[in-house]
Amino acid sequence: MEFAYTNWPVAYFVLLISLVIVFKVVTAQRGKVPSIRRIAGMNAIDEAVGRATEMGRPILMVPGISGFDIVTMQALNIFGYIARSVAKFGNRCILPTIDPVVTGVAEEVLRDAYQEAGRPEMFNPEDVRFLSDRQFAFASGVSGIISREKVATSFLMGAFFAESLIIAEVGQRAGAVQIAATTQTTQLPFLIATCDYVLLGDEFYAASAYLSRNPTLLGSIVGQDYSKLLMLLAVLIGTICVTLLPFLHNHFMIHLLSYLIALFKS
Amino acid sequence: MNYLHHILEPRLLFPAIGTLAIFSLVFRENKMYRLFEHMFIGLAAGYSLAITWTDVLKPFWWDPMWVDGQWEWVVIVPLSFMFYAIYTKKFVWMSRLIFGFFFGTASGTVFRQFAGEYIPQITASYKNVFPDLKHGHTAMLASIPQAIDNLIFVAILLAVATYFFFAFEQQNKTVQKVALSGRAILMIALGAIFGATIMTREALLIDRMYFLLHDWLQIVHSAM
Amino acid sequence: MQRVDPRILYVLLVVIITVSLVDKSFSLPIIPAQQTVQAYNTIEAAGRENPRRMAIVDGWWSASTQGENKWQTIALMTQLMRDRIPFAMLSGDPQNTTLMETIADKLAQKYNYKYGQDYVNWGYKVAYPQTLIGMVQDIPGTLKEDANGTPMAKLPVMNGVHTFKDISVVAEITPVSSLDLWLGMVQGVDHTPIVYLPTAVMAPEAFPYLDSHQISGMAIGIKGAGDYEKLLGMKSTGTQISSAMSLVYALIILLIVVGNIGYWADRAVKAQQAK
Amino acid sequence: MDPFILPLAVSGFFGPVHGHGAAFFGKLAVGIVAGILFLVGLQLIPTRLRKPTIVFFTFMGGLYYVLDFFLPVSRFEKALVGQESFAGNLLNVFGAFAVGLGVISLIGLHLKTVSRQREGWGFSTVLIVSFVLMAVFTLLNAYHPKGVIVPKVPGLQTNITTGDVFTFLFQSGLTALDSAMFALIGFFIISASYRAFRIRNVEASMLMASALIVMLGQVSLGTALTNFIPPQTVWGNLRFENLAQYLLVDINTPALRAVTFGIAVGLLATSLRLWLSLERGVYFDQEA
Repeated sequence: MEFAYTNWPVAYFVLLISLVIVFKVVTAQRGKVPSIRRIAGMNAIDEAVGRATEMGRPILMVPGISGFDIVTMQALNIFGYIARSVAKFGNRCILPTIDPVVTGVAEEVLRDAYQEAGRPEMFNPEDVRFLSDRQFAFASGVSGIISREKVATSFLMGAFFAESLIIAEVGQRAGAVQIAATTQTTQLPFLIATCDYVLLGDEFYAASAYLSRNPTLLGSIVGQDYSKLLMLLAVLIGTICVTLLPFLHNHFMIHLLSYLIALFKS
Repeated sequence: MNYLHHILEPRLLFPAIGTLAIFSLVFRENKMYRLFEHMFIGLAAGYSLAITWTDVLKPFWWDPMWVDGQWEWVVIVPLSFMFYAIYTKKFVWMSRLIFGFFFGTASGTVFRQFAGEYIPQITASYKNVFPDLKHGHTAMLASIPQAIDNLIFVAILLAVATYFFFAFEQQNKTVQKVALSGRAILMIALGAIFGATIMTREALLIDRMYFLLHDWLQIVHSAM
Repeated sequence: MQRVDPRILYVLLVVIITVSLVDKSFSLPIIPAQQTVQAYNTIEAAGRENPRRMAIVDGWWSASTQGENKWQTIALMTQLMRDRIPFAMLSGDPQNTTLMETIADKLAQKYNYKYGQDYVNWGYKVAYPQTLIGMVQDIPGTLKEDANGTPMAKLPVMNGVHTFKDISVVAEITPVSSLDLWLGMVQGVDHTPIVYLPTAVMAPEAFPYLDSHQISGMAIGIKGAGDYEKLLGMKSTGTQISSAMSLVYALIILLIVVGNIGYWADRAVKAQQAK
Repeated sequence: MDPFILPLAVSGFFGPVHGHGAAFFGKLAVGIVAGILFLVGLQLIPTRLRKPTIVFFTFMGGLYYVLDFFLPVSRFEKALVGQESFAGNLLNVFGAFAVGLGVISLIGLHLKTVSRQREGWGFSTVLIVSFVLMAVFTLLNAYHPKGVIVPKVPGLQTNITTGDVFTFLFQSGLTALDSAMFALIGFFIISASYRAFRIRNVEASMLMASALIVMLGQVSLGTALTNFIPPQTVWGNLRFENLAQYLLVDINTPALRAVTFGIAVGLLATSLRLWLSLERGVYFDQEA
């Protein structure tokens, strides 16, 4: 039977990984709450938020420039948790966006955060600003905000591209404490060069679990670890097969190994 | 006068001043920068609004409905109210519904992306880590460097991956060591990216300088 | 010392670039990189073997990367025209087709190349992969007409050009990963030599292909353009920009060294005060 | 025919209507009423059932693409794979209707700034004016590129058309500012490397070392430094350009791939949590 995604072993592998994650999430919700290792930079968040309040300056949150997608949603999630403590301190968050829909979601995320912290009056919808859906127009706007609003702390989280260096360097110049996390590995070196703390790779996805400590997210992290383990196993098995193949004479074995190799070849 | 002519030519003068104004940001945020920043954002917003009509709504909504008579498309108009429900108290929950729907679709597409974009990276990592012994002495010698490279490849992949396990206890001394070395190797890789990006970025700057000096001021003359 | 105001660095940068652009006489010694020499020689060889066999210049660049790709294109076309190799331009980007034709037309006057006779613009292809697949079978049949709507049959330069077997070399000038298509469909099938002229950021992906001889040479970014002019024995804007680039690099490297010295000096001083 | 309207499509009622007669406008009215009724229906849902409703619609949103990925083509050809482009268009169009959110947020803010004469209202005026100009002329250019704005007068070679104005706004305005902003990176990369590459610790020094090697591998300076090494021998690998290549290819690829694995899984996990509303994150957890 032919499948929508023609390479069915791949479809099954994706399904397997998904099941592992969901299973871990559910077991965690049932009360088997795991613990995760500390993530450098996460502990600095409260400090950075506090500093901004002492200086009486606002906090900047940029959810990347990839428009409305999963990465941006994760960024907004992290911001949601941070915004709660910002609200407790009674400080402002400025959140520029590059996408109309994200603007809407972000507005509600922040409103909720301030609500929960019991400071709804502190939330000003004007602080969630759609700037432009154009990469560098957005960058110019964010640079303007940083310089004019004298931002004291800025969080750059999500998918950033070339503009990351512009935003981070302007922030650095304005003397802001900067904490960044991006899914774009090619931008990591520039963020490392300009920010005070940088979350590497999928520390970005672990951040919300780390901040919230809630079972679902922690469980998900465990599931993700197992999934990564599965992927690495696949690599190892593949490598062993490819290496052994030249030395085999038994036809059955050759066929078996060639099959294992072909398994993921799409 | 003839000299001033090309300098005052609007199609050169305007972008030239704009470029200088934007560049001035590196010294300090100032009125000129602010002026062109606002102009920039205004132009960008105007453009994107217009092409939302010309590139999306007209060909995919208006024409099918108005020209081809697929009148069902009109349903979207009242439904799109849900986006704007955030501006109301009574209906705000509807915006959550529509945003939820959109994030649902975004999540749905990820499965295919995962299969199409990331699984191939697994298969691309299958490496033969042993020299070729079957095709004689020279072939073996020739294949040794490749085998070593492949071995290093797998080693680096595993070492770096080890650093990114969050839930598994990393009490074991060796595991910790591997994870840390993985992080260090990652730094080398990132440094390399940094170095490799500089040329393209500087080329852009030099190109803008070339525009100012060659096209606008015309104090640089080139073969072309 | 380690707290130099960045603005001073920026001024230095601007001065360096301006000087190296304005002062024609100025240029640093250029030592062509291995892969650039290979690229140059590939074209030379093509010219020697059969000067009348057509070359293809495939461009994917637009104004946004002209800082690198424009000068690569100029250098490459200069070599083609100098060696009297007829060539066709093909574009994977709508802007690119006009940009490349402007360059070709300008150079044509200098080397008295005639459009339609010595070079032709095949234009921008929307369904690029499909077009390429078609071209593998039958080039004129797939393209039908050139960018200006002239039928292929009416273009003398197209005489005897049917498949990629009739193409001597392909030059790929690009800021995006457009190379794979050509490797799979053209180089893999007819072993047509491909020279690759990418922007600097695109280069790393291509090195493996260079080792496996799937591409016969590579001129990377503006340095590639400078190297190329050096090999052509000419000294034009590519050379100037390239040496401007070298100076910028020298500045950065110098700054890194100075920065570190300053940093360690500071620490030494602080250590002293601590005692 | 589109699956979203499929169930009833069988009956001619939902077929396309040609010409702009009463029938057409009648059906448009029907469509609008239907949409409004749907909204009213939603509003009638008791508050405690709103969250489940949101969960349901979120799930439905993802369902199509998930089935499209997992289900066998042979059986569901028409219903799934055949509809990919339609589903894409539908979402694009729907999403396009949200563009107002952006405009309201941006222009609304600046209109307020102008009307209340807040600090910097002059700039806001500029923003609004350039917004209107660009929007108008982009549309004019799409419909009547040849429309005359300024007729030919002595001193002008030709008359100025809407197309000319658009080209000016787009090329000399938008595009020029785009590349100027992009070029800023050329400045910032200098100060960034000056600051970043201090040998504070092992990591920083590694970052710096490999960056330096790659840089030297890219310019004549580096080639010159190691040019004495014959390229064809084993030692040839120590030439800067080859070291750079080694770092960029043999070290970079596996290291970044390992990172990518994590990012890929994180992406999958997050979308699963969103799609199945397992997320106890800030946003979807709110009692609507």
